[in-house]
Amino acid sequence: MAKMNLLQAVNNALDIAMAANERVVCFGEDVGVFGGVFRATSHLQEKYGRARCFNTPLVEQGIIGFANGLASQGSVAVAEIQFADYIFPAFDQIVNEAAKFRYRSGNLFNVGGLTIRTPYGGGIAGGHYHSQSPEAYFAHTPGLKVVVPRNPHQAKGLLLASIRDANPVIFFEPKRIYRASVGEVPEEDYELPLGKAEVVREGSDITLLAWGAQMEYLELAAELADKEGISCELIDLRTILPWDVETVAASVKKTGRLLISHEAPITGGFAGEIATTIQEQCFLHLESPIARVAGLDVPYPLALEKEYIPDQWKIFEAIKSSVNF
Amino acid sequence: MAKMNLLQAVNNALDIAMAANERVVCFGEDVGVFGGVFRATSHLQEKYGRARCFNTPLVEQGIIGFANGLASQGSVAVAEIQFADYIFPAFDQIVNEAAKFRYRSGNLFNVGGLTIRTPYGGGIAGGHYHSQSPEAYFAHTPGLKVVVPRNPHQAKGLLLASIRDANPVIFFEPKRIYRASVGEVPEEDYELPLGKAEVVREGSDITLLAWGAQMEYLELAAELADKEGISCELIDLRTILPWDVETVAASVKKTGRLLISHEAPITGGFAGEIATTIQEQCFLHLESPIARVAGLDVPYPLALEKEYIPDQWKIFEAIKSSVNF
Amino acid sequence: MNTDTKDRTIYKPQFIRGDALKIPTYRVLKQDGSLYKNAQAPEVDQPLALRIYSSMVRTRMLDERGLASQRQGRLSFYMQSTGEEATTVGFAAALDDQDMIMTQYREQGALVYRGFTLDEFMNQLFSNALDYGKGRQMPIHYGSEKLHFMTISSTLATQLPQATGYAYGQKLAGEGHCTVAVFGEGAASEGDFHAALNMAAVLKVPAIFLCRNNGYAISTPASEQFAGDGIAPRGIGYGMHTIRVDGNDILAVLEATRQARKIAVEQNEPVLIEAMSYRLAAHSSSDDPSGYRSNAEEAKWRDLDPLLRMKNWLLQQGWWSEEEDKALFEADRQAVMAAMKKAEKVGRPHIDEMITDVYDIPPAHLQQQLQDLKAHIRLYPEVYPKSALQLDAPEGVNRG
Amino acid sequence: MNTDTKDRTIYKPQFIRGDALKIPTYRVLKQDGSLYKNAQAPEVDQPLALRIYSSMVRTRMLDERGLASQRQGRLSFYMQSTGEEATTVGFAAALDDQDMIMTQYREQGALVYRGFTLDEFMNQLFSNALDYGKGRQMPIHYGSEKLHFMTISSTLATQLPQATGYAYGQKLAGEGHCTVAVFGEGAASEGDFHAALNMAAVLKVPAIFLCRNNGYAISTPASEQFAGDGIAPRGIGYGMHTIRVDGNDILAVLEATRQARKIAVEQNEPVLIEAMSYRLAAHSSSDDPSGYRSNAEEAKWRDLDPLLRMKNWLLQQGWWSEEEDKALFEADRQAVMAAMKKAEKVGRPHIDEMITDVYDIPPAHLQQQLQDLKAHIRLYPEVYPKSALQLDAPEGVNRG
Ligand SMILES: Cc1ncc(C[n+]2csc(CCOP(=O)(O)OP(=O)(O)O)c2C)c(N)n1
Ligand SMILES: Cc1ncc(C[n+]2csc(CCOP(=O)(O)OP(=O)(O)O)c2C)c(N)n1
Ligand SMILES: [Mg+2]
Ligand SMILES: [Mg+2]
Repeated sequence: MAKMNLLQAVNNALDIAMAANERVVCFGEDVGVFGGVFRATSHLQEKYGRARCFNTPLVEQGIIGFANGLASQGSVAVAEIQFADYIFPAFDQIVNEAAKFRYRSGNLFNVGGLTIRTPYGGGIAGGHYHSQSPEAYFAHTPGLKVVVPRNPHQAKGLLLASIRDANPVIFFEPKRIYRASVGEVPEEDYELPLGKAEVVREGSDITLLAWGAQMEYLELAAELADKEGISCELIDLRTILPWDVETVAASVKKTGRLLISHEAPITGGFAGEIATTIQEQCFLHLESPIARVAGLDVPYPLALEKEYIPDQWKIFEAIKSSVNF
Repeated sequence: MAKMNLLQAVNNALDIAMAANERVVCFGEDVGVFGGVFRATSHLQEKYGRARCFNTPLVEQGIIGFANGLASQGSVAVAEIQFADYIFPAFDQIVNEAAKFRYRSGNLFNVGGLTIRTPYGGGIAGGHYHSQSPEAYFAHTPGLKVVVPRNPHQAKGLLLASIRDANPVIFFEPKRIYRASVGEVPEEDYELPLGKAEVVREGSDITLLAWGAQMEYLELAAELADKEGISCELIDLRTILPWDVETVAASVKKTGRLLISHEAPITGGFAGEIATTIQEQCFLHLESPIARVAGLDVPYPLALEKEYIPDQWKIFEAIKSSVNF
Repeated sequence: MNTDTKDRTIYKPQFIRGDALKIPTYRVLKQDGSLYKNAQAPEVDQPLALRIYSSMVRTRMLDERGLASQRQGRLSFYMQSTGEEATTVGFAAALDDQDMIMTQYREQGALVYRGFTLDEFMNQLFSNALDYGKGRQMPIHYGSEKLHFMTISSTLATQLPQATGYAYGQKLAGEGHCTVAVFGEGAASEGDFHAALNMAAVLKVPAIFLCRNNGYAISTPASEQFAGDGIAPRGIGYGMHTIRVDGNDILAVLEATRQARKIAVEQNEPVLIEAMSYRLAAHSSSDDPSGYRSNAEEAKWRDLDPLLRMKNWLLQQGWWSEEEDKALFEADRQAVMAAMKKAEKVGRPHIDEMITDVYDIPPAHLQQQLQDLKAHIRLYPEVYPKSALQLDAPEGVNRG
Repeated sequence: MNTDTKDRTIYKPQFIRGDALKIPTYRVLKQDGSLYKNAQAPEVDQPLALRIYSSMVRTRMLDERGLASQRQGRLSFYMQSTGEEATTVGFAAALDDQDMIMTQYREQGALVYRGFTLDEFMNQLFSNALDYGKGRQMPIHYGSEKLHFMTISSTLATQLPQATGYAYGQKLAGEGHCTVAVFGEGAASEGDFHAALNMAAVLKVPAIFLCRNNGYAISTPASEQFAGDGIAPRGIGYGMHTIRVDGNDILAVLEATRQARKIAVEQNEPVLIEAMSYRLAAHSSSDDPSGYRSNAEEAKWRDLDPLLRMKNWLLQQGWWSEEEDKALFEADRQAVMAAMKKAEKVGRPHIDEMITDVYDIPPAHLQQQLQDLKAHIRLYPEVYPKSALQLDAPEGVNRG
């Protein structure tokens, strides 16, 4: 075990993946010599050479188009999009191409070797274009997997699993806690399962569900609730698509209540999908409406960021409302 | 009043908009001399000249980028994307630019004059890339309005309102019923309100909600249900964003049941948003789980299209399940 | 900066005009089958010449019958490549059969040349259970793993950056293969075109970008698509080896592509080829060109028919006769019709194929959705008669 | 087809090499302030020269103080334009003040030239209630409707097709204005660049595309951004008037842009200008260039300082003295610091601005969300102290 922050865990996972399989190739804007603007790819070019870790020209649609082609050829393509806010020029290559590659060819060709890494989320004074959480856009797209880790240990295991998964994966990295989240991480090669949520804390009164950086607020809110005698069960969804209905439904059947929190604007966010599925599966168990604590329906603001964030206080209030319904 | 099909109604609305305001400009791939591949812009170049109705080069991101600039200059830009399946290369210009233009500039600049028209939906043997219903992707984007008409009368009134609305609007045209949907349409200039759903049929046992071409299946299903003595209230949402919570909630409070249908894949579709909001607002009124009848979570298939479609039989079965819950 | 401006300084503000760079067209073969005075025929022996020519003829017959059966309502959709066969067959003939081909949709000639059988064509066109694509895409979206022909996607130009990536993988693999990406002059307006060519030049990949400049993108003439001298000068802008060829001249296309391949594979440098031709047919079976272009214009190009040109050359070589020619056309026409009849009789893909290949393994929610769908079909067998019949049958034999 | 290939035929397959088209650089002014032998100074009188120079100096001082206060923790972020002032001020000086300017983010020089006040700069940088952008975007995302300067967006190259559209609107309006879009050589790799320039050429719009080729895109050197001779040859590919200028040469930039504007406005034809310069500072306050380039390289370019070059020219003209120069720098430094202090004291945008401007009128759901937020803030005033104070105050006075 070693103490690592989330960035180091990502870097370590990439290092291990590249060492274990020479077909793994990492690329993106400033990913080469510089090691990425967050330094997630530090030293990889030094270690594995320019052919396997390199800068691309500044063109996201090209990066993902290139990655699709490279993956279809049989290489393992790990593409970085510098900020999740800049993934949209590549939307067509992701949604129309990567997601449909295997299906449309009847499995003659596939881009299972593709992983897209990208830092997402706010709380870093990034304004509209360095703060977005676009996971829901991709979660409406059959053929993709969407993964978000909450801490260094999860990041390493989930990223290694994503790189090796036989399907295209978008791996969203919570940049607010890139350095702040520090923890023990096994030094060896390990994978955590995709498509499986994790119950990180058991409780009996209400189920709290989130992913990525938002898990921190959930935990703080659960502590606040604890003090009021409300017992919260905490679930980290980890994989947004395909998501683990079973684990969530089992928890809600037990607690009778569900609160989902994400940073993205509330309307059309992925909480809607979860809530709808759960109200269907757990209708007779629900003691109060499923609650959402999410971003407002506005572009991510700068000066009013603190007010925008679905923080522990908002979650705590929603917990109380749900329990007192 | 005149008998028109949906395409003619669209063409008529564009004609009226261009005649009434010389700053209205229509453009897109093949929209000039040819009048668009579906002929929605027929004769507009003849009538209003090449400067106001013209072909663009084949580049969707350019078409919408151009449209954003043109609208920010004060023109009224009506851009056509040939198929909604091809709107994704323009995703960044829509989601990062059009949607945030006013907010990010503190209202110094805006692209309120922008309307994007695009044919959407399946049922025409179009396979993956001539069948998609991508409305949910845009409905997760504050700053946009998203509108879908169900018939010629609605198409004309909603399109005129969209063109004149002071916000960027994506106007999805149900191409399956472009020619099949025929009805009386007032010849004069009129607008129908954005952001307002329409109760198209009153009923007491269950509320059925959809938009666009899917309304046809809803009506057929309601007739089937009628024969079994189930009284359905039918609502056409018309505007997906911002949507009319009030009308839907009022209906559900009356009927106690809600079924939502859309053609897009179920996971992450807009039904999830509606259901979640309604379970919150109508929790104590709901007599059964809110039901969704939607596309499967697969790319739109060709040979198995009939099986894929959320048709009246699937809706009818879901109605019965809901009523018998 | 790799722009060393030292010794190229001007002291007056001279703008370079857009038409400063005129790219000439490489031609070998005249329409009458003779060579241009200064031209030299590439090395082509009789078997290769006949393989090429018969592929062009078969492509023509495929297209003739394809459209006819669309008109008869047997096919839902078809796209002809008439007039462009010298380009689409010619480039394929210049390649190693292991080189990857990624096309737009009007390049059936290349597939014919590679040996895609009529049955394989027809299974795709009829979306039957034997279609490698499992009936999921519209007609003409062919693909063949064994022939190194990437399954076609309708979204224009997306294959171009993919070709750059594929070629990069080939370079890493070091087995001496290249990728050829083919696209229309309309598709060259897409952002993906720019991304692909620039990245290919910077990352030095063994890729050939072959633009079929056939004058139209559906109804949009090239004059409303770009203002410069076609697509070729853009290659120079990217710092890429570039050539323009007469796309109706089989020998020019063949030789240009051969040399392009040599550059790509030996130097790991991409090449841009612009093949000038004309889309003689409608854009697709859904299109009617009479609304946007004249018969006279079409007639002018019909006179430049690439099949005729090659036939004339073959005749002059003494490798071919009018009788053989007639017989070949007729035999191919019959063969195409026979294959059609056969494919029409094959059942359609199994309902289980609705959810396979979305992921490597169908996840739980998709299995549930399929199960629900099947339960529904059991309730309404008359609404979904074809799949109702399949419910209890084993999954179809449709893997290629 | 507008590619008439008739009289330009070749009979041997000659590939044109990527370096076939070398575009020279237009220069007027040497570093010592004298003109090149064959060069001619554009018409510039003393007042204009001093307006230009003082804008360059102010830009330099803004950048110096901007970075310093980021280092002090007063600003969250800053981007310097050091080394590129001749380009960013020079192009603005060549325009009509009504022409629209759409920039990337490193063009504060143009805004200074147009008369954006230090207070206006500071209000944006400090995201205070007087910021026209209502504190919604990161520092340096300026905009001014009255100065015809489009609010900056962080997403690279998106302003380019927008400039094409804006210019199209100007052409329709027929008032003789044009649009200038400025972007980096890195941004020129984006698909939007291709879309913008091709559409501009085809639709014949009065737009000037000005590329600041400063050698780097964050850490990525131009050599890993493109393989050709910079950005200029692409203009030729699009059939567009094109020129390359020494971006550190104020007179060359001024004259090239003046003539470009003439072409744009009089002929309704777009123009591409590539200005060769160097990003002397770090990419932004978050960047440290020592990881990817050498001090020696930086030093070489520091010797080509465009301010110094212009000052030398002014001195030679007898329009300026070292004393005046020192005084100007010092006065500007003081003025910037004073404006900063002032802006820091202005309160932040009102909480109500959270939901305005998403739409023209806040729809019901946004009003509800704001109401809920305010109710929450009332519960936890200590968590959101600044907005808690605003709850009962009237909305701020922050419209420009
Ligand atoms: C991204 C995208 N936009 C639009 C279309 C619709 N479309 C299909 S073919 C076509 C014209 C293509 O013209 P060109 O590239 O010149 O090829 P050609 O048909 O002439 O062979 C268009 C606009 C599409 N398939 N994909
Ligand atoms: C679409 C997009 N992708 C990536 C970024 C992140 N980014 C910001 S600036 C920059 C480099 C831009 O370089 P260049 O265009 O050369 O301008 P310069 O900084 O040299 O002035 C990058 C990659 C972005 N802002 N937008
Ligand atoms: Mg074409
Ligand atoms: Mg740069």
